[in-house]
Amino acid sequence: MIAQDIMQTNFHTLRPGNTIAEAVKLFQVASESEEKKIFGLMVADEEDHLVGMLSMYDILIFIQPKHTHIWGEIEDIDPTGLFDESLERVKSILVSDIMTTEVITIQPDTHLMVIADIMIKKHIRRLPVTEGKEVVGIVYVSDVFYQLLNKFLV
Amino acid sequence: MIAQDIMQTNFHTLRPGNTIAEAVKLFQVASESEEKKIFGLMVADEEDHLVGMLSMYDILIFIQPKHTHIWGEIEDIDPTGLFDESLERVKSILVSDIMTTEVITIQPDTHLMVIADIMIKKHIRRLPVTEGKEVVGIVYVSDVFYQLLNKFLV
Amino acid sequence: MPVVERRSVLSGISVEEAMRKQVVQLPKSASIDNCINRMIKYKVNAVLISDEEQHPVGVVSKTDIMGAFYAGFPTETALENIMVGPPLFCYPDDELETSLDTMRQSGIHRLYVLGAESNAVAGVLAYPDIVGLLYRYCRACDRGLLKTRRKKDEDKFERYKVKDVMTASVSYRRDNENLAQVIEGLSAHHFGAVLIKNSHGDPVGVVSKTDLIVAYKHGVSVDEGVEPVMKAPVQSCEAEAYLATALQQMLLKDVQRLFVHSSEPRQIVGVLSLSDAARFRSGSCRACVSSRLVVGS
Amino acid sequence: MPVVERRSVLSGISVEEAMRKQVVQLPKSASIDNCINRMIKYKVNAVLISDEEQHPVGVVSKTDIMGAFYAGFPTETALENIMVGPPLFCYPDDELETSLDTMRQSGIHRLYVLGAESNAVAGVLAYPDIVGLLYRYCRACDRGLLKTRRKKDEDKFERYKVKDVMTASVSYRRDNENLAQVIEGLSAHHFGAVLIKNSHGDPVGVVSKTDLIVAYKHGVSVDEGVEPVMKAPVQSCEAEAYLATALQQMLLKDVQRLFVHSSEPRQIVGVLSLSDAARFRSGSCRACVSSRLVVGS
Repeated sequence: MIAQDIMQTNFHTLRPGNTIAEAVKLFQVASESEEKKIFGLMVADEEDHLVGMLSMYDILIFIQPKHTHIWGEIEDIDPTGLFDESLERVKSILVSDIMTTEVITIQPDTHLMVIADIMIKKHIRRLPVTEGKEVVGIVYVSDVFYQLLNKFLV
Repeated sequence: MIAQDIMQTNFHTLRPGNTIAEAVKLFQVASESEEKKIFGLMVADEEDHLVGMLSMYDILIFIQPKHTHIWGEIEDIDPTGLFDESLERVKSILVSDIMTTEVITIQPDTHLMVIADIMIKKHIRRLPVTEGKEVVGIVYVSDVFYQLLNKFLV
Repeated sequence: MPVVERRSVLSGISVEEAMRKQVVQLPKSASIDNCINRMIKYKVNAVLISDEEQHPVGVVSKTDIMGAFYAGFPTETALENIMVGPPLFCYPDDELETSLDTMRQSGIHRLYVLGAESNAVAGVLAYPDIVGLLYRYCRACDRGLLKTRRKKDEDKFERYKVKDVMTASVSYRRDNENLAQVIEGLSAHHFGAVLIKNSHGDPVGVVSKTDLIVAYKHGVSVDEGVEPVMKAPVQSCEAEAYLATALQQMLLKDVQRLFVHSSEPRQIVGVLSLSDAARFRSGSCRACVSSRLVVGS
Repeated sequence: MPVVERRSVLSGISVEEAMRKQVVQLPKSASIDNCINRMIKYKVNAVLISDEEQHPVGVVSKTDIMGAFYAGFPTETALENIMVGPPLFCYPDDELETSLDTMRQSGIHRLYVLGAESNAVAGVLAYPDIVGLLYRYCRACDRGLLKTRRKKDEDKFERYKVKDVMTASVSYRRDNENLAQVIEGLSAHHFGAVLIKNSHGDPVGVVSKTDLIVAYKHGVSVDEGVEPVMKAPVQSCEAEAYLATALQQMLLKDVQRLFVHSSEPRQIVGVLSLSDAARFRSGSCRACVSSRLVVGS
């Protein structure tokens, strides 16, 4: 059992030049099209070479006001509306500005046990599968989980 | 915008006395019934008091053979089949034996910004919502994400 | 969320209570491009730089990056070429006020906090973070702004206004200048942002160091004009506004400074930064100052 | 995955290369119940215990937990009541062989590794982990078992067998005894598991320290019988089997020991643990030993 047996080949990617607003929309499009919640997307350039990853966390870290520790004490303001101004302020920021560039990848022939080991040790939920520099798929922890534990399910 | 506005009230829980095999089955049942991939489940006792959390990672960490760093060098064996024996060996292990007991919880009136702050700082994807000791819901990071960023989606 | 109620002044607070525990670090071999990525994502003004053995050996600030932009360094340049070192440190048990004195005397904007035991970097102390703390103490104070707002008749305390704390000199550049000229202006005045005026002398936007490093990362040249890079409209408040209100505005909108206008909005008379407010070093009303005199003496 | 090819012997390997970087730690105020949870989840035989200032002050092993079970401590008991201290340390740069000597001489099963720089705990060195390393070196060896298996005619090297390395004494208890008696047996012999025989003298199962601490956590009493707790069938191998084959079986099945039988499977003649194999301290074939003599002299 190797990566290419369990990788998803139907995946969406972001471009490094997408704005954060475009990225948020693409998260929604990807979630609807792949019929599951998508927490992280691969970022690939025009030649489909992997250049980074962007997760919901990356966007939340960036969008969240820095001094959030005082928010809990503000009962009289709904901060949700205040995001409008933040969003205006960050419209020049691109996916490449906040994406994670140190990405661990696997090859199509990487063994299932090795994949599980990487996911556990590095606490990663999804691993891009590359052939040379090109992205050919993505392996999700849930697929590894059910693959390894399907004996439990009979 | 507070926890009770975005929490999911349709959730599954494990019992501390469930075996790991039962837990794996419940992950699948929950995923199918809630129509999304479930990575972590709350563990509640007979009185619906929260006593822990169990994630797919917890199960993988436990099931994965300890000396996995040598697996990558074993080309001639398919380790998937070997799980049968592991599973046999661990059948006496219960959810309470490997669940995480230090669980951060929020109240129904916890503010959305505070929730986002906890999720970012602690890198948590789901927060149980408790009223007294009783579990009344769960807030997922994806719901926080879309709630905060819905201005991007119009 | 617990509200801080134990004290109403900063005296006696340790560095540990005020520091930010998240310290953004990069190895000295990392690129400027990568450093800009971290500054934008984590909204920090400086990144701690470490050597091969994970020892902190320097700091790269937005000012340093802006300098590299001006000097024409490619963004692939390693951080060791532009870092300033060594970093200055304090300890978690240090008195906050003593550390603020050190910062003021050394003319630096932040101190890194060494774990008392392990010698690992445990946090960072910077002015804007202290403002958050001040704001919490203000809110918890019996005689603070929000309480008095509710009980108007008890409002006997004179409160500070923006004009009392702001920096009253404002540097500006013209909207027909290029980025190199804007950088020159920013470097000369040690401000985090510069006002942009049009040919009629009206304020039309602001360029911050953050805007400049983003432009640098996006491949913009310093010879290009300021307009595509500047942010408009100008985030501002009135000189007569209460300091606490302005602070709240900055914290909520997540901006590091507000320009200050007179009763005529187009007339900018000063700038109020989070750092100014923190250097001011106490709560935002006389109640806090007087209680501090009692407790501190 | 890279295959280790630089060396074929352990000489010259540092602790850092052999240590496990994941160190399971708990505060001394944590409960025995919580400690058992960590031992089961992370499959470790001991947990490092730290004080309020995060200093490592002791170790709790499965043996200590078993003792608490025997003594009738409630599982809510804090670990500080049963921990053994202080922990013994080595450093990442230490020679692996020197550290193994220390372990042998002190009669301990693990050394914690202090980060050379930060004084924080960077890893742990235990026998079973070294076996994994040995196995890798064996596989990478030119003259190793797997290569010779492929080219049979070149198989000139005599290989070690299980009987050469196993512990030839086996303690057992009867299946009609209770857990307290099993614990007494385990304590007397310093083994990680005890064989259970029926009234005919046939081996019917095994009770390990792990099985006992799980029973303790599940509220079983030491007065209860051994049968519901023991694992059956007995994991075993033949005395004449090659050591490398037995090692592979243990690593793949994730068991810490195999009982060893003669040509008659019901006749248990010894026990082979991962620790035995690691104490043996070289590869599993004469090729490794002879090359080690050359390199090491």
